[in-house]
Amino acid sequence: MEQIFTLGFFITLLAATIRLSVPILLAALGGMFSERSGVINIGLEGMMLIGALFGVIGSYVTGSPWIGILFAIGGGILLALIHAYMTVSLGVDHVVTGIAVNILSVGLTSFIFRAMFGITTTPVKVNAFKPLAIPGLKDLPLIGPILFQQNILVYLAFLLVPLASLILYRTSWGLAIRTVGEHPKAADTVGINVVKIRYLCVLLSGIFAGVAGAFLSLGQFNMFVDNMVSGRGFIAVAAVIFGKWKPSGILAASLIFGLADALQIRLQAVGTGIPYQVFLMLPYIVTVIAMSGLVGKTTAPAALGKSYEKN
Amino acid sequence: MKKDLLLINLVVPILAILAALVLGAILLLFINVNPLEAYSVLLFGNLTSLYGISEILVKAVPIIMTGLAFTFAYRTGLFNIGAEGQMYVGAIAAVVVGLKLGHLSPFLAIPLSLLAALIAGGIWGGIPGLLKAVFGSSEIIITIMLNYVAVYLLSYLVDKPLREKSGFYPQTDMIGENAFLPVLIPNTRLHLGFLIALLFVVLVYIILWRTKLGFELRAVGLNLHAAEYAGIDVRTKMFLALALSGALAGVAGFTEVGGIHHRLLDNFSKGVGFDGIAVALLGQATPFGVVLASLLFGLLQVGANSMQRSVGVPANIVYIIQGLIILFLLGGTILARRYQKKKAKGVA
Amino acid sequence: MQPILKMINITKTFPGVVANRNVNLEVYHGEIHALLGENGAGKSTLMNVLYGLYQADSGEIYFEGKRVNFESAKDAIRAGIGMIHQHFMLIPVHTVLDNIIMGLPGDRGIFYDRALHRERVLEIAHRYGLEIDPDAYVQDLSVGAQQRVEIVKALYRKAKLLIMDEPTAVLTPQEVKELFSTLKKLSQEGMSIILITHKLNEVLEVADRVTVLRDGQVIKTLNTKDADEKLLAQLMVGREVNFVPAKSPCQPGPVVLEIKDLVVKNQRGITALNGLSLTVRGGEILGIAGVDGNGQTELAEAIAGLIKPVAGTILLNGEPIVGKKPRVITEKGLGHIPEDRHKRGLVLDFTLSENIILQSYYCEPWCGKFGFLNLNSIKSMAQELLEKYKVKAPHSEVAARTLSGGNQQKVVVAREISRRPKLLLAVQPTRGVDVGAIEYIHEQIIKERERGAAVLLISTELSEILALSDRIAVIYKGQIMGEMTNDNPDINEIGLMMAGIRKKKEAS
Amino acid sequence: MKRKIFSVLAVLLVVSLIFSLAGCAKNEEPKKEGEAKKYKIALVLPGPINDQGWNATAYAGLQLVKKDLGIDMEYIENVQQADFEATLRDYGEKGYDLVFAHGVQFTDAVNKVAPQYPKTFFMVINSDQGKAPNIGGIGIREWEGGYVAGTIAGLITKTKKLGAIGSFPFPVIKGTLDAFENAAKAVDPSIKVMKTYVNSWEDIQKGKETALAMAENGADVLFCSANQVGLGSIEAAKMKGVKAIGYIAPQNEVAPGTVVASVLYKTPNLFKWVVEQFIAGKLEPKGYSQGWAEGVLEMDWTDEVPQEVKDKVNAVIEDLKAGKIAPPKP
Repeated sequence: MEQIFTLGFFITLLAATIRLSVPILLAALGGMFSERSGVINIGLEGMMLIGALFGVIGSYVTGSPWIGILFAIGGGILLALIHAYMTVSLGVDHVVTGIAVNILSVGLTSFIFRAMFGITTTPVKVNAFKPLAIPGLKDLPLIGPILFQQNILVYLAFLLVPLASLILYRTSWGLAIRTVGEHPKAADTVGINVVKIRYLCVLLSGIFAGVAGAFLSLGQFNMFVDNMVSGRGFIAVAAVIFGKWKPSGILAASLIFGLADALQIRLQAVGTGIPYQVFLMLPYIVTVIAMSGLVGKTTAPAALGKSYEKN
Repeated sequence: MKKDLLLINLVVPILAILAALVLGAILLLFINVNPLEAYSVLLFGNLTSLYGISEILVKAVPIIMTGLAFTFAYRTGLFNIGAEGQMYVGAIAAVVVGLKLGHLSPFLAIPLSLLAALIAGGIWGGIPGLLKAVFGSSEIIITIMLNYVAVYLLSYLVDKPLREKSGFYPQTDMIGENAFLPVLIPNTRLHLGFLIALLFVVLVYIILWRTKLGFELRAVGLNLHAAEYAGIDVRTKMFLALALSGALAGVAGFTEVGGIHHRLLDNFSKGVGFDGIAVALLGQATPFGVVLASLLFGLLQVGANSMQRSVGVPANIVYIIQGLIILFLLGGTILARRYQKKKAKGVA
Repeated sequence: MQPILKMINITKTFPGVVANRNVNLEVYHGEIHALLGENGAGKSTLMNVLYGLYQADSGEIYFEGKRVNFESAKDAIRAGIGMIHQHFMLIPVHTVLDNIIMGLPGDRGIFYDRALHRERVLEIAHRYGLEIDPDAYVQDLSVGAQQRVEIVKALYRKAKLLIMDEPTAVLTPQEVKELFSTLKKLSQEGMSIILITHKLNEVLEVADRVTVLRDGQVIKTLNTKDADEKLLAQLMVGREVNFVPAKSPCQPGPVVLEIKDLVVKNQRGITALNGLSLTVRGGEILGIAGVDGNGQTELAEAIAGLIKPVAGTILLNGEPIVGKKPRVITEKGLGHIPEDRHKRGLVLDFTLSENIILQSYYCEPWCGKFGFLNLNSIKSMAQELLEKYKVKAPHSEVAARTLSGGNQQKVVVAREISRRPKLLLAVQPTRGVDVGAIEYIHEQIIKERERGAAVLLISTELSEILALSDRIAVIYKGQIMGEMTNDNPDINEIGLMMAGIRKKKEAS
Repeated sequence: MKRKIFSVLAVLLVVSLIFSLAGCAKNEEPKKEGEAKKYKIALVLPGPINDQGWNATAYAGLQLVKKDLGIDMEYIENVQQADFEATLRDYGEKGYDLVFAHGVQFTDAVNKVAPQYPKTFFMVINSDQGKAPNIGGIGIREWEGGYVAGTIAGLITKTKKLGAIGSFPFPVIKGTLDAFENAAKAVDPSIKVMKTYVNSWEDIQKGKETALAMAENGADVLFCSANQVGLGSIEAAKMKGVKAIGYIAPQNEVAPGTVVASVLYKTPNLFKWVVEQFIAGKLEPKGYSQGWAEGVLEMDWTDEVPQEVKDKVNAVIEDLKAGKIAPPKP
């Protein structure tokens, strides 16, 4: 056992944690904006999936992963528009809409992929993001390999945390978003356009989720396979709640979920007595516990899940 | 007024289904498939043989149960998104009973495993119910989270403690034959579970509309304040609603292992829990509506397989159509209501 | 002098209700203008029209001499109008500063310069003597402090006209005093203020002019120096009593309801009933008159067991019922026509049958053994009741939602009366109901009295109180101001008591 | 309410009827001229045909049969466990001549269905059991593939540590990984093999992370038997600069320089072989098993592998062909 827990083990564990937490973090940051404005977004999973596919398509068509990202964003926006129209404009239940978005996305991605690329025994490969070592920093002992030899989307994801914080807490937009999510009527009385803010936030969640999906298909790989998101969108929803709807909290939650996953893989590789399913369950159980008492409903935006209709 | 109800209850669902099919047809044209041909198989292909029809019914059985589960909670104003997980724990309990007591008389083995599934599903639904009643936690999030916990619990059980004796596959041994649900029509798979599901349809209808408890649950769902005024203990009722809802979903697990798989497998009958939400909404959250909508979903899913076999259409098109039906139905209902309101205002 | 605001011939209707009819209002620079009227007189609607939250059906608005047409609050704010709603539009989890600057554009692009805002906010607060802490969270503030935040919020948006909707409703006397001195200071600085209120003393204390609204129409605009409480009460309440149903002389029986020193706090934790005491005997109707928001809701809910009193006793037929569950109290003989039939009284999507058994669904014969409902007997009983109480409905199995307000209320009345209660608690029994139904419901209430039930009638409609009651008590700030028999009573005296002024008179 | 929903269904049925009529009308084009007996053959797949692994190779088999034998095979993909029986029965009902069930997980269902449809021959891929009169099994001795991969890995490893990833601990997959280990140890007993199951066929990120963990633990040659998950492990190998051995599909091109050789499954040949046997009336209700000897397994080398290694591996393959090497113990 002692040979497992070497310094090297911890370093590589940490690196894996970071990689595994990035898609969760990206999607969860998007989900945070949506929920902060009062719209529950369970459709993150579907938006990630379509982002993963569109990213590959974009890179395939143009040869540039950056344009792939733009495609992924477009795909995320597409589904987000559906979600926003249903929830904000029509006032349909947010959760049910999100589920429908997910179902739709599973079918649509698989359908489009096959219609475009046919059936192959080897993957359709596209240009993807290369790891970008940051000169100087990458050679730092210990943390160099963990933190500074990732691909650009990883840096981007972590940069988005303070940026999201900045937007949420330091700007007029952020204050408007928080106001709309807490008390849409009050927002209305100070002249904030509730519908517009909610639309923008849901679209933002689509953009973030799309990038999260593209991170999987273009950042981690250079291909799309059916269902490649594998439930990470739902974990992201959990991360939003567990992170108490705050960027820093979401960062912590994503890292915890990423760590649980990374640890699970490694413990299985070296063999421990604990069934690996226990580790897989962990993020969800943690969320349930957090939801009952630890994270009271008081920390949730007060108007979360409630449609707002002007008289 | 009658005409207005007609619009929402009849015209909107039909238009929603048609619109979804039309959009699906456009996609089919993209891959050079004749949509008329594909849809004729999808919708009609399995209605020509007894076996085809029986398969539709077989498919519908668990969806009816998860649909009932969603309906039951929905009528109390709660969203149970956890039918999938509740189905899995129900199946686990049913299989454990089937393994241990499958040698008993069917008259004992079957009711006992049904009971076990009810209890297990009830507990799995009761947890979010309890958290809702005590802490006011969102039952939506908790039920979703518990879905995953159930999936991994199942995976662990078939991987380790309940793994078959030969140890080959991550699955349990077959349950005792006396715990199998008898087949109703020879040479089909239509099993007793269908009748059991119909029984629960009637039971849910009776509970909701013919008993004191149902009266209370619906009152809580429709108007919390009035329910309080009428002396109903709102929190207890919320807990009860989710626990009973979970029990119903647990029965879906029972019918699937007792009637189809006869053992526990990883990830069996995936997605049935979510289908339940769709059929409940499509069936206007009435037990009989759930049956009809489940039959429609059964038809679509069995038809999707036929469509794939004979026309070569990828089965995933059905996911698209299902997703679109839900969206169009919900959106359409609200648009229709708005239209009515506008009209009413114009008249007044 | 040009008025800062001119509203001409404003009419605003809601489905079935005319909230404002040809209303004219002028407000001058630097004046405090009171908008006086009872609940439902149309004050808030008029102000929501001005503030851009509602659109008027017809009429014109001129602000600072220019014709304006505000499509949203944003337009009104931009023009220089601030509104402080009765329910504060503050976000509890935001800081005071965030609450003040929310909705404002950023300073450098989208970024706020919080330090600058903080400084300016403090400056304004200081200038008007409004003590606030910009870094405190609103949820930690007292109601008075929250109101100061609301005022600063409006001032910070350079409001030239400030609308205050019932600003004193939730304040302590000290806070009211502070508020008034602030308002005076503001008006001296040139601010125009519209004060929505139904409290006569406040009008006289702080306003320069007053416009009285009744039933959506302007009754009169006058200078407060030409007015006194008597006049205002008359204008506000009106004199006409619609009709007096025939009733036999009162023969009071034994005491059915006895309330002693009842103290109740409302959801916000504010004392709503403050040592209230009253008794009602069998065979008599005690009418509680008073302006809305003086504890009526809490009184009714406390009797029905829906809120738990902090102190005091309630005896129903001599049995204490404080702390008992609603069902227990109902079973002890309470019939309750609740204030808001849509919130408490009916499940709108239930059928009429189901609504009719709402209080008794679990009892024989509606519910048999094993908890099964006896649908046939319920249906026939419901049908019978609908006919008996002249509810206009196609049959008993339609949803309550499909009925008119009057018929909905008749269903509630029928249900509560048919249970032959010992105490009938009728709260606003005819609110939002057409004339025919009013008459009918009044008759039913009198029948109950004649049957020997004790009736506690709580209404903000003085005419209703006068028409039905044997005795009248006036509630003000959670206390009974005075009581009198309904024997050619002095309406002005009632009006004064409703405004919180006790007539100097030897204790009765 | 009931009536209303009923009418929804009624209308649906009418609509579908119209569709079906229209569809029929369209269908009446002249059938292709086929003078020989038209065989009705179907392929039942447990997963999607674009899984770049197990199901994709079967689909390639279908295409090969069409190309070489001119027979149109039908297929159905993504069949869920709950539908195994129904799907097989459906083909039996429609009088199919030969039905391939692509995976040993179909065994229960085939055993149940086959007796009712004596005219249909059911062929279970990877099953080693036949059952008279109409159930056959045919399998690739996958362990032979694993053994060769293990030999290569054992010969090229420098760290003496190898990584092997499987999807689920199913017997076939487990046997493959065990054979991989046996082979490596046969090269050098000091070699250590890390084996992990990822519980998925499609979660490529999990595959990648698992492979990374192995590489970080010192493994310098990786091997994976889990469909798309394998692509993840190759990606990881590329990142870590270690080697990978392609499996089933020709994966040398997936990551040139990283994938040094692929053990190819000529599964398509297997389908072709069965169909040929069937047409010739020679197909027996027994368990067939094929491997290097029958030409179902094949090597795809790259220049990364030195000739001496290739020679040694080829010798091992000859031993396997000759049956000199024992399969791993279950």
